[in-house]
Amino acid sequence: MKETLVLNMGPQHPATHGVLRLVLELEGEVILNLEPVIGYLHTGFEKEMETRTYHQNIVFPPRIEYLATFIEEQAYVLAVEKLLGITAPKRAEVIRLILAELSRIASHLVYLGTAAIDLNVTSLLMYCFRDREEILDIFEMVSGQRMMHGYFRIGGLQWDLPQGFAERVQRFLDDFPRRLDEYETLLTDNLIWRKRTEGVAVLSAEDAIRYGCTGPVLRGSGVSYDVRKAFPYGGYADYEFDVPVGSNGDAFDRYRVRMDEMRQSRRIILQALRGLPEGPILVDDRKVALPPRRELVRSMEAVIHQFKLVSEGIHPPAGEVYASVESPRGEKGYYIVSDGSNRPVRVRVRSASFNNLQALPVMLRRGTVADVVVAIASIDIVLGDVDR
Amino acid sequence: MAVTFRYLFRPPITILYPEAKRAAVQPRFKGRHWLTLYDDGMERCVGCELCVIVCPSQAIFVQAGENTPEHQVSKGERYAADFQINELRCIFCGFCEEACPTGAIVLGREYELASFTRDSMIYTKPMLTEPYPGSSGRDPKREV
Amino acid sequence: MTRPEDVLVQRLGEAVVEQVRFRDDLTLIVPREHMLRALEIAGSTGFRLLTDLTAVDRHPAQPRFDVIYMLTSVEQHARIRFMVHLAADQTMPSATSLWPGANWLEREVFDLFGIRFDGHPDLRRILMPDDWEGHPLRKDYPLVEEPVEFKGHTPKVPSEIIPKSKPKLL
Amino acid sequence: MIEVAIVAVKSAVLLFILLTACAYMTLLERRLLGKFQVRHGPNRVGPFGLLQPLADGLKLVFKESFMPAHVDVIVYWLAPAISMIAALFVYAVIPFGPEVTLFGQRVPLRLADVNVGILLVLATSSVGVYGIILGGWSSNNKYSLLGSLRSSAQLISYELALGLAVISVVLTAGSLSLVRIVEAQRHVWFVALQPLGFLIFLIAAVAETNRAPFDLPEAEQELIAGYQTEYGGFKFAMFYIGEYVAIVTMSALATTLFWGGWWGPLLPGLIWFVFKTLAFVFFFIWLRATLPRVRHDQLMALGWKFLIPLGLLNLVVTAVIVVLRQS
Repeated sequence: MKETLVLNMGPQHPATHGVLRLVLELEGEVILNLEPVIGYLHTGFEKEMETRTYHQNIVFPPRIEYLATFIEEQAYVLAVEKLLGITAPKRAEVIRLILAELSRIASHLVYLGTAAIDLNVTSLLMYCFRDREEILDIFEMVSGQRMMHGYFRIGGLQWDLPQGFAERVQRFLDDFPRRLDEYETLLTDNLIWRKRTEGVAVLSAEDAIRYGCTGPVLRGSGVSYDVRKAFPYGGYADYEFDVPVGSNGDAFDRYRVRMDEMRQSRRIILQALRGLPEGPILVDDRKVALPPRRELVRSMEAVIHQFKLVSEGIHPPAGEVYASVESPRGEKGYYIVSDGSNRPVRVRVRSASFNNLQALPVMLRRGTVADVVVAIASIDIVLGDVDR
Repeated sequence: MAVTFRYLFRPPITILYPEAKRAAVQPRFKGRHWLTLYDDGMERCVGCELCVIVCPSQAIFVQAGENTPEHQVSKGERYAADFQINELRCIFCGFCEEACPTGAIVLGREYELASFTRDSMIYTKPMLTEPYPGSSGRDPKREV
Repeated sequence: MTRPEDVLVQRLGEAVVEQVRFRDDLTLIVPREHMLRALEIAGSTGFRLLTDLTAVDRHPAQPRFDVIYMLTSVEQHARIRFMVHLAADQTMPSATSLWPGANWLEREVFDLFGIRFDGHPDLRRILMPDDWEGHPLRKDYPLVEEPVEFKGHTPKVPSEIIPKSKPKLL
Repeated sequence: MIEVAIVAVKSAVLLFILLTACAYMTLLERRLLGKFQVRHGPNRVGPFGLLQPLADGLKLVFKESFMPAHVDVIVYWLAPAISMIAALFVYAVIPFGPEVTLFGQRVPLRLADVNVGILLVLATSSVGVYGIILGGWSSNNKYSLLGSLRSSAQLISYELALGLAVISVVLTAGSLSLVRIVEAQRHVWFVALQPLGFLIFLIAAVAETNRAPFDLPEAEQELIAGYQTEYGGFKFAMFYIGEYVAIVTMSALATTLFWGGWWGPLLPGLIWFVFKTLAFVFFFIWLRATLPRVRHDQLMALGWKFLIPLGLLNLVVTAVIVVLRQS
């Protein structure tokens, strides 16, 4: 009989990207069995969202998944709008799209930095965070907060864009490809990086679908499924972009897919900036959106609407909807059940990380301890998203 | 390797906090709360409790009091006799600012809100009210 | 052009008790005993991706639970939702034989709603600690709240500050 | 009598310099890494953070000396000591410069000129690895054990390649004494004669010192500092000194064997030696800031399938050339 070593990796471990615990059964350094244990960050967001109004719940999505904040808000807001049967004005939609794509870049940069530091490329983390900081500065400029924005509203946005927004984004995007190339020189052209990621954590397309994987994990395996293309939402149908797809389904392919996605995001933002329409940023429906502030001093009616909307909240019709967006980690969906009251009966957060993480044991069949780190980084989990 | 070598000669991007602060926070920054005044020194808050209701983390407490001709505090019938914000509960979402019909509560620019006791983080009305009109950085003559 | 949903509905035939269409989302209500078969048919019709598996507690209405399966066709870009009405004492057949990815999803539903899945290989709690009592997402599971600290006042607990309005039925 | 005194004084001075240098290397490394990563690095304690090593050292010495349960007490204590002593011991034979005259006494800038100096260096640096292995084993921690296992595997793979590269130099110089080797480089540095040997030596040296990208025994992201996991306070400091002194050693060796030791125009020999050594230390840090870590099976493959055959080839070619030139 062979003796095996059972190793508990985490929940406090530098490379598990949060409080993830892995129970590894090892023979030497080769993994025989692996079981992820989750739930250390379970905060009961779904339950809490049942106790608050639709408007108040806007604050939860970016806290569930704290790397791609605007995409989260977008997902929730779109779900509620679908429930109400309204769409945001065109300008609001485009602004949301720009911010969502910036979020995607910001999130992928965190992936890149952490994936690199998991393989001890310490410098890249700082470079990535430097770029991410610039995006967060733009976010702060727009919403007043760097991460937990609370900027999207049901039916539109809180404010219009500030002065100088387009120039600032443009400046960032102008410089961005050069930096990406620099990072690619550090990693893609690096023999050790390729050796560490190519053929590691392989997931076949069939397995990826059977485990419900989405996002770069699924696309890295060669399945071209992107919610932005498959079920266009929020105006994505109007823009030209490609969906990068890998072929081997290994960690390197996922890395490639994300790198290319950042370039595609840039392409989308540039198109959107050019075609940014003028117009209102909030629907003109007093049952859904607050009246403009300048009306509050002049019109008694506006004040009454304000009081009514704030103190009672929005009353969507009874029914249930599912709306999803393409988050940097995969399909992020909100399934909202309404009974016609001002609070949802049930908010289900379909998180991509949860499903993707489930495929980890498959990826690491007969892998080594050193591969675990690569695999986790390549799934790019956010534990807040997994445990909710 | 050349890439990292190039970086060796670039100036650092981090700042030496706390000696050097961030150049300026954005005008929209959501920081600590202020209760603003009109330029004649009257309080804007009329004690309507909309901020209490909208706050997702229930960090605000308001107790309304009736204005009397001898004791006129705000420009409405009522005023906030007590107004407290538990800054530890606050998530700085800015919903209160948006809900306030008179534009009384605003989120300021200060972000250094650390303290040693929980008690000192419950801001009371004297701490929240602007010392003089406009000291929070908002124009006291603005409409809402 | 026939849409994949329609093809599926046709193939399912009698198994579908009711079709609900709300805001372009198609929900097929299927009795509990036909569910596994229906999922299998859906899988072979092209709905290969089990996007989500979750439940809703309708307490105090009867039957109490809805179990929801959301399927996506990756190639044909179509979605379908299955719903099973389930009484509090009933169990569901496990879908893990069709999708290994259903494993955790079913564990989560078990953990948060207490719905048991027959034939699940490893039905344990997943998000809550192993020795937790009760199932948090059930409507009769009390929300434990504390009023926020203020000086000299004790306000209402958070969930009571905005009163829940009466449900309006369409 | 006076010779003994001189050696004693030299030892003390050297020890002091080494420990200080090692402490300041941590600062240098952190500052440089900071520079590489476009940030500041430690700058709070003293001007430019110059007192930081002192603060760190004091902290480590005065820290509570804890011991986890179930450790093998004697080995647990012994391991860091072995690691540190072995690392320091190498300096007995490294020549820093030519002879200088101090107070009317001719003082060679070395502790001893052993005629098999290079063997001593290789032998003691291998002993240092025992510290790591024993430390990992005695800690009674799975991560530590994995770390020390990796370390032993690494040692076997790279000691050989290192040895082969060094032997080529020895053949070229015709002596095992480090002083003679340096003297043989008066006109041509061996890096010009032995470029392949130098490359092998460099890679093997990085692996030997467990530095990035071959820092598998520590591998923070995988093994949570590996063999050091259960160490703290002064015992940890000993490991640390061992590691950093080893880096200086390898840099000094590279200088001695390939880059002409103290030879250099204009400046005194000692300064050239220090300068060259520092250049290598800088190289080590630069590597750390840039390269990803290799996996242990890839590391072994590199060692066995690539470096050792190349080293053998290099050795054979060198031997043939040396014989041809003599005849």
